[in-house]
Amino acid sequence: MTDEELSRALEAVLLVAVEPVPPGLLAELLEEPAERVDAACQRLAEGYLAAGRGFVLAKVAGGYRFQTHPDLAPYVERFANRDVSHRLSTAALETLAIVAYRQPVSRAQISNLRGVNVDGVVRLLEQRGYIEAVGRAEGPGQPVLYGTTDLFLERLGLDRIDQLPPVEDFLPGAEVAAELEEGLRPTAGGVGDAG
Amino acid sequence: MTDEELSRALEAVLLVAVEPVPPGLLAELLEEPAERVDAACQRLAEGYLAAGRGFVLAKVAGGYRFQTHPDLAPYVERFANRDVSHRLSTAALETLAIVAYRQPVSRAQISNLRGVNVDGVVRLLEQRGYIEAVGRAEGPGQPVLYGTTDLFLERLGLDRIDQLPPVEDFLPGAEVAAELEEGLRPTAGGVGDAG
Amino acid sequence: MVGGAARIPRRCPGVRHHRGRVRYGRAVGYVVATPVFEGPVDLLLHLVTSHEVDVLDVPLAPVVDAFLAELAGHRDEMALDTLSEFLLVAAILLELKSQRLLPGPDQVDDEEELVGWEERDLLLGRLLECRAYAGAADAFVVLSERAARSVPREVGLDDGFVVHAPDLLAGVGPEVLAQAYLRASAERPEPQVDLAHVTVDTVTVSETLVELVERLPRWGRASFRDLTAHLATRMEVIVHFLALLELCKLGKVVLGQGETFGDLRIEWVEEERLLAAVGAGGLVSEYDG
Repeated sequence: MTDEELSRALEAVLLVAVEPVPPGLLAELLEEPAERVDAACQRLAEGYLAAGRGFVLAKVAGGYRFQTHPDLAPYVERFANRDVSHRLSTAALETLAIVAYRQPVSRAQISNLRGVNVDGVVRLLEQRGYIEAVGRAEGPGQPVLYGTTDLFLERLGLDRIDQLPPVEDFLPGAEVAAELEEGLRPTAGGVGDAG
Repeated sequence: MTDEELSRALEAVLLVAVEPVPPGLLAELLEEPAERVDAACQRLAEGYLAAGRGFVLAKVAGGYRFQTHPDLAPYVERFANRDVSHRLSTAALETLAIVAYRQPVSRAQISNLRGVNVDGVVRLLEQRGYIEAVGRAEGPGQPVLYGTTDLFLERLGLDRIDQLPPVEDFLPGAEVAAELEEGLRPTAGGVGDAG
Repeated sequence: MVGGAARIPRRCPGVRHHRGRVRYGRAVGYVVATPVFEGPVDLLLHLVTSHEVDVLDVPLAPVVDAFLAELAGHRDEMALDTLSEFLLVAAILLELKSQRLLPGPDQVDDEEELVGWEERDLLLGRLLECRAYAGAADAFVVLSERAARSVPREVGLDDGFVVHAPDLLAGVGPEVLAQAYLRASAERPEPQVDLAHVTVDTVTVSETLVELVERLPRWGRASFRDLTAHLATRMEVIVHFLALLELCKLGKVVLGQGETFGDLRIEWVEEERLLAAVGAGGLVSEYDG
């Protein structure tokens, strides 16, 4: 298959796909090495960008898909009348963050960390398809462990979970930690070198 | 709007359109004269053909839509039929069940019940001939209502839809529910922390 | 801004108020007059970091009053979550106050002191971790809003393609379908999970401290990210951070941070060099005083 044939076939297949198509599946379908297919997809994506197309070929959740260029969101929204009101509450988002960074994680572990019962929030996130049961912990009760889904990656526009910004980036700075530490000191006296 | 902006906006809108979009609607959306929009669509279509893209912009039923180039039908069919050996996914089966029991039912109603977007699944079920549009709801937007098909009845070995078993038959009895609940209750006595 | 103190001071009166955003009583349905907060963790953070208010000076009575007033107004729809959040807030406040009220040992050596801190370290670790996740949640919003600007094509096949209608319903009988409908439409029973089953991360600060004292002299200088790159869990990272703070207080390391949220730079110092470093104004901590 020439490069041009490969590109055309990819364009056709990706046009009818309803979810991101992994390069492996494309390779199987077109009987070409996955690396070659991947490279061809990247070339296509770059080509669309360079030509200033209204669509892009994005890699999300491990696969390629056509989507509209972000610039054109106003037109697309007006046309598709998309309901973007499904915003998650702060509590749900923070729980989602815990699942994303600590997966696999049990409800009880999340609950322990957040200091509140999280059953309702976890169920909501599961119903929305952002998290799913990925296994069970060992030990008594064998609680269900949760992880994030491909839909979560899609919604965040990520290809892989390790593209999330490192959680360390969100740790408060040293001065905040020191303050917290001070506030929590068990003894009132304070030993030594208070600044 | 420059010609380039117009082309980009058209590409974006047409990419996400499920049905062919009439130039009049595009013109209204982009606030441009219909003639100009029509001309721009034709230019786009010619451009794709000339560049040997894997997709074309076709004028069908009075509207424009992206579709695959006829040359590439073998790949597209192979892709569409890749899951010949597969069964319906749980999501698809549950959606089909909702249509079967609640027909006529709109996509939004199914979506509400399942808590996720079901457009792709509904389309799949429709393509496979298990469900079909049976009418339109009254009220704003007049959404399409879906029902099951004769093929569906045939596959399930039913003569008429009212031969589906009443779901009440499958609800667990009160004593079973109580037993279940008992089994889920945390065991008394210190379990301690599982290491 | 770049101060001259050698260590992260235990009390730093000049530090600017750091709470980036104050949210007004969203999760918890009631609002306490002075410290406005969201959820127990934020309240706790606010209380222990606010320099105007010592934990000892926060009276519990107004908190309880405000809550009871709210409860009276919404007796019917007060969520269990709200009640439990309140209990947690009250319990944490009580714990803090009692810790402050109880006299501590006059003079303890570092080791004993560290052991006594373990419980507090866990709480502190949890607070820091929650803070980090709250930050991550904000980042999720930004990411998803950006992603939402691109709409995927989910149109599927054009008409006219022959899909060799595989019988996707093979093996699916009416009963299976009925079960699927039940699954799809029924409110799923939510199993109650006993909190005693929780597996707790069990890295302690003192263990980490010992490990760092072995590792750091070999590294000399290190960045926090490099130092913690091998760690598997967030809790371990946080515990490392706490251990570093302890080492800093013990004068074993100098910590520096070029900018807020910048990577933490760590330098192991021998006693003599520490003095020299201080003398040379080589400290980079963002503190006044």
